[in-house]
Amino acid sequence: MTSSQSRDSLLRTDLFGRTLTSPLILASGILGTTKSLLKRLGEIGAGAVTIKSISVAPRAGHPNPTVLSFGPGMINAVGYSNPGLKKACEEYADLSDVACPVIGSLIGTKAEEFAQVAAAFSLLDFAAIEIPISCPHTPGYGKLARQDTPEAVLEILSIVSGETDKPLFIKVPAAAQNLSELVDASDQGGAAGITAVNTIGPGMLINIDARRPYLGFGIGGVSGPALKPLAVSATYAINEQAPHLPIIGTGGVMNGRDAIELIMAGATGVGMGTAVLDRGIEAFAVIADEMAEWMRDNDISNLNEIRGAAHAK
Amino acid sequence: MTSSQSRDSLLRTDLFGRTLTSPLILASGILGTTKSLLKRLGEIGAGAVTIKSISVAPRAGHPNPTVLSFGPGMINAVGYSNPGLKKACEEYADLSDVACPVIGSLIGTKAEEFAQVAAAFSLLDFAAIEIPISCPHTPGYGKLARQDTPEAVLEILSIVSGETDKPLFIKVPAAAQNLSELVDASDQGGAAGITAVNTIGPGMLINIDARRPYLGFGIGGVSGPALKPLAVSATYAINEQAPHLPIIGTGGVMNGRDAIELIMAGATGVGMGTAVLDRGIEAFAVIADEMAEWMRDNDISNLNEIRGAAHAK
Amino acid sequence: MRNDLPVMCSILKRVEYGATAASLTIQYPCQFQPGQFIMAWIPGVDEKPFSISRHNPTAGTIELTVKRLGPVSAHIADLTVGDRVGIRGPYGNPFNPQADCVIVSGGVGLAAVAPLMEMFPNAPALYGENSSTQIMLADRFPRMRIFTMDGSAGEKGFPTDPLPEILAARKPKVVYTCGPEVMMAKVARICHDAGVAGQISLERYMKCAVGVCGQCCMDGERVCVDGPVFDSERLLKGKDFAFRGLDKSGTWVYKAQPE
Amino acid sequence: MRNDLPVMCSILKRVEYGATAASLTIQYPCQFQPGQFIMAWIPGVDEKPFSISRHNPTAGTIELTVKRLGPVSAHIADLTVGDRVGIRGPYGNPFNPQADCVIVSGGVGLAAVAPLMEMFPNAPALYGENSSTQIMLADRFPRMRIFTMDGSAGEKGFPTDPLPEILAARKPKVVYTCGPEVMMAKVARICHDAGVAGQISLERYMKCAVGVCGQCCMDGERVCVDGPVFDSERLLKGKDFAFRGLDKSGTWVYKAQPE
Ligand SMILES: Cc1cc2nc3c(=O)[nH]c(=O)nc-3n(C[C@H](O)[C@H](O)[C@H](O)COP(=O)(O)OP(=O)(O)OC[C@H]3O[C@@H](n4cnc5c(N)ncnc54)[C@H](O)[C@@H]3O)c2cc1C
Ligand SMILES: Cc1cc2nc3c(=O)[nH]c(=O)nc-3n(C[C@H](O)[C@H](O)[C@H](O)COP(=O)(O)OP(=O)(O)OC[C@H]3O[C@@H](n4cnc5c(N)ncnc54)[C@H](O)[C@@H]3O)c2cc1C
Ligand SMILES: Cc1cc2nc3c(=O)[nH]c(=O)nc-3n(C[C@H](O)[C@H](O)[C@H](O)COP(=O)(O)O)c2cc1C
Ligand SMILES: Cc1cc2nc3c(=O)[nH]c(=O)nc-3n(C[C@H](O)[C@H](O)[C@H](O)COP(=O)(O)O)c2cc1C
Ligand code: FES
Ligand code: FES
Repeated sequence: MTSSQSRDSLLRTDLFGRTLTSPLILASGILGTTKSLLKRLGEIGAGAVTIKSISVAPRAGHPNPTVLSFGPGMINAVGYSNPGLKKACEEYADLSDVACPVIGSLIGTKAEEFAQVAAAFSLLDFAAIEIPISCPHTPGYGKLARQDTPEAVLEILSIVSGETDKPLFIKVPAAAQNLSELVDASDQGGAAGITAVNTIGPGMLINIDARRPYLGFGIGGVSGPALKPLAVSATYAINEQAPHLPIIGTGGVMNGRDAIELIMAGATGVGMGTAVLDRGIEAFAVIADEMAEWMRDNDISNLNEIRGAAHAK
Repeated sequence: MTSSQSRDSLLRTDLFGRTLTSPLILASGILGTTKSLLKRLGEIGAGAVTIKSISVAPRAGHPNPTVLSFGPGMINAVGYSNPGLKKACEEYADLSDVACPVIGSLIGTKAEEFAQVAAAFSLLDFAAIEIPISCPHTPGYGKLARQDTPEAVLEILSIVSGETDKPLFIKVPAAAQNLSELVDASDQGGAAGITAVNTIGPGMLINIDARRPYLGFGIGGVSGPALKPLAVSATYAINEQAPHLPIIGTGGVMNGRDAIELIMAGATGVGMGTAVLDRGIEAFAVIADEMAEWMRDNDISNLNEIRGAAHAK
Repeated sequence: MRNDLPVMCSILKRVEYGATAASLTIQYPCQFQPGQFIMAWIPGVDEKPFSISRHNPTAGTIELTVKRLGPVSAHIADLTVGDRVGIRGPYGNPFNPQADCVIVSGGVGLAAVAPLMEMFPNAPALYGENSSTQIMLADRFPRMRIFTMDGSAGEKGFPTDPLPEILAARKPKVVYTCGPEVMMAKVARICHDAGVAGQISLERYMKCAVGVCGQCCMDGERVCVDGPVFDSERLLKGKDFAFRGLDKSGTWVYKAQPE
Repeated sequence: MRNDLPVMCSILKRVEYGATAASLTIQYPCQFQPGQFIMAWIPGVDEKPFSISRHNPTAGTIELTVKRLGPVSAHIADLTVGDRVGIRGPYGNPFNPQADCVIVSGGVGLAAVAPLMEMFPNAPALYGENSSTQIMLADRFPRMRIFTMDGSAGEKGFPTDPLPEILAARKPKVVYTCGPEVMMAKVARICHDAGVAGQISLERYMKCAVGVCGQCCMDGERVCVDGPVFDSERLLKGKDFAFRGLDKSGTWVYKAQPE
């Protein structure tokens, strides 16, 4: 019977109080610059989409090159370019024609900024808000501003939840030495879930003929296949520690097997970014098909049957 | 004139008071299990070789699979298998027939162990001693025992330098949030240099058909091309912070250009492990040839001319 | 995944066009189809997209034709023989080349259609600049019709002026165009009215050039991989063409409206 | 770098040999040369090297022949049709196959030379076990000469007993051997005395199987990639053959000396 089940019924996923048609979620910073792109991704079949992170003031970001593919993955230092809160609120004022839930991504350098973005986002039709505390290459934010401590997470969560009732996801760094403390802080601070992981960094690649780092900013974060083991490991550890917290496992998912791998590690949603480079924008449909095919071949009728399956019993 | 310079004269490198015929150094844990292998690597042309890390008591290590190649790199959780200090001292009692300097790698779980290994190593013909505080997958050691803090580094250095006058290298983790503190502590503690970096982790890969992590230990560390950006970035940052400390840049070097890249980031020596998989054990000769060729093509007659060349002026 | 890092390439030749522009021949063996572009990197400065204006597969060279508009383009246009520039690519969805065509370009848009003009030397080629000092590639394409707004060279007026007439007379299969978006909008409407297909090469601010960053978005398409060449009918149906594009920060910048 | 992760493969067939051993036919399409081995993984338990005792490229199958010696081999020998086992490989430097040969095996060493025995059915094949209950692959190789120490099957004695005589009579180009190291040391010396080349397949404790971990070292060579097949003359010149090998921790374990 299972073998004829439709893709949607196989992949249906409950997350932040919504039912997604697929666990595959566009990760923040990839394509999420305009509503028209979100709309296209929704039509292709993304389970949900995350917008590119928004700060109060507009940011031009780092000079180019900002995104490069180097073989084992991509390295990027976009530097949180974004049009600022005001323009973002105009862009995302009406999300009714985006076919899937939209996640707002919120960044700030200090308390007032977090509060301001959270308050404005609260009025938009975002299904959830994601807070990256983990960017390895933007001064003032994430790791470079030591937002990746349990104290900072508690503070940010308390500010943000003072402004909005939307479900909050903390986006944690890869290979974090203090991951369990960050998860505890997220949990205590009332986060609805965890996104694991951001790019790993700081990373640098040098063009030896130019005698210069390739990236305009010098350092950046690594995504894609190189990152997958760190995403799987973080997802596994978080799920082991806090099984009640849904996880958007993110990092290096390039095909259906990778997505199932993160779900077996304990993820509920599966974030994808770099896959768009290798598999095209249709990745959200193609990889969903691959997942469904594996599930049919293995007589799985629902992702809940295999979620966390890799955990030692 | 430079264009006919011999490989040895191009690549000659001063490190820990010795002159190496090449900056290419066998990284710890790869092949360094027996004197016969060190001897072979010396004959092939390694600039120096590092033994597999040694603890006081023998360790069987983690169950297999312990080392797997997954595309963007290797993932390993060997678990510091080693014959223990007594057998190691027998194996390395006479290093006179190893053609290049040998670096002893020393691990411990507590003060007495560090002291004991250091005292015994002090009597052997090691050119330097490397202390990894950064393994991401062996309980009791490195990151899992929080040896990657400035306090721990200072303590370990003070114990070890109480037992030996040999030059000490602290081997730091990849993508360490506290890298600059670790470098300060190494410097204050009297380290002769830094090895940057160890594998990045914890990482995990799951076989979805088996519904189990591939590695016997579940989690491991990632080496090879996936790691290179983190090695380059760490080397660059350490060189920027403490230009007087020689660095053995290690991570993802697979060809001559990669080795030059680490030198331009500021490395003096270049560690190699995973390259042995892709380029064979002859990698230490082949990659040295590639370096020399690039140097001749670019009219470089000595590595000092390009060391740190990528740093913004 | 592919390794797609910029490679430092030598400038082999340099031709100047007055004070405004230059063509650079660069050693960079690659596969190329007309309409594609590369990313050119000046280490420590910036990296921007430029069309390949000529491809010599035998010599392993490409040519860029660069107009000085700001610091990056000026830096590139100033490169001299022996200098090196970082190149990655080619990228983008090319023109679909058909011999029975008309080619219309304005300003440095000429660079993008030059390989088509070489491929189809008998097709009518219309090219416009503000004035005679800006004219490029005239030696290479002696038969192209040059238009200047001030009449200082060629015919006075816009390259779009004779287009309706040419379409009516020749009924070509397709019109290729690259240039200022107001001009291309005009071409699109003329094609629409004449019932001729148009292929339009767009410019947007680009960062990744590989379809990942979302910077070059228009109407939910990515100019870098879904374009830069689009069907004119498709563009007329959308709302961003000749209307707006994202700047570096991702803010919409509204274009001068076509009159 | 290659992706070389173990793939879960189904057991298609199982043949038992008394209580001690079994042959398993496994779905695993691959390239193979006689003498190579794979790593077999029981998830959650361990992973160990096993020779490919038969290769069917058309069916996309390999066969392992496994003797129950400890927990891992027992687990694998107990797998039944429909079970899955993780496989990566094949690995290692194969035999150099020459028809004019003699093949000598002892115990489960038979697995490593079985593909050669299939390739050269007319070559003398000598195979030894302690007793009749341990005999494997007898149906597949009805012409092989079986030796048992207790004389319970075949000829009483060691498979090396008739070797000097056979070499003297046939003057073959090469002797292939796999089995207990004391036996192979005997073969090496007999070959040396007869002036015949020997190719010896060694076993050492392996972890990575790809030449990286240094676990399988002998005389500065890695049994997994430089071997497992070595020239007998090279082994006689070294000092570790039939003398010592590293255990799991990297400690030398000294072997029973050849008498
Ligand atoms: C696919 C593609 C192909 C391209 N091919 C070429 C090419 O072959 N040759 C070439 O010279 N350029 C080409 N460009 C444009 C090029 O990438 C740069 O945008 C341009 O050179 C300006 O960059 P800059 O950094 O020097 O100037 P900026 O600092 O970006 O701009 C300087 C000033 O010029 C104005 N300006 C920038 N671009 C334009 C424009 N297109 N029209 C009018 N005013 C403008 C700006 O508003 C600003 O006032 C192409 C762009 C794309 C997307
Ligand atoms: C290249 C290579 C090819 C191999 N091919 C095969 C094969 O085709 N079939 C096969 O069954 N095995 C083969 N082996 C051996 C196999 O990998 C295991 O070592 C063996 O099955 C024992 O593993 P275990 O974990 O079950 O027992 P362990 O727990 O390792 O050992 C159990 C007991 O058996 C003893 N023991 C282990 N190995 C041997 C031995 N070789 N001779 C005598 N006593 C031993 C141990 O000392 C111990 O007392 C091969 C090994 C190598 C390196
Ligand atoms: C070009 C690029 C830009 C990114 N920008 C952001 C961002 O603005 N905010 C954020 O939280 N994460 C950002 N990330 C991280 C991704 O959301 C994601 O966590 C990471 O890329 C790992 O997933 P992947 O391997 O599927 O790409 C960015 C990643 C890339 C490659
Ligand atoms: C199989 C394996 C075993 C390792 N064992 C050790 C070890 O015992 N001690 C240590 O300091 N580092 C160990 N490392 C880390 C390496 O020394 C090196 O830092 C890392 O592999 C990055 O270099 P590479 O990319 O060239 O392999 C090991 C790495 C691998 C792949
Ligand atoms: S420039 Fe990044 S998507 Fe087009
Ligand atoms: S098993 Fe690792 S080197 Fe042979």
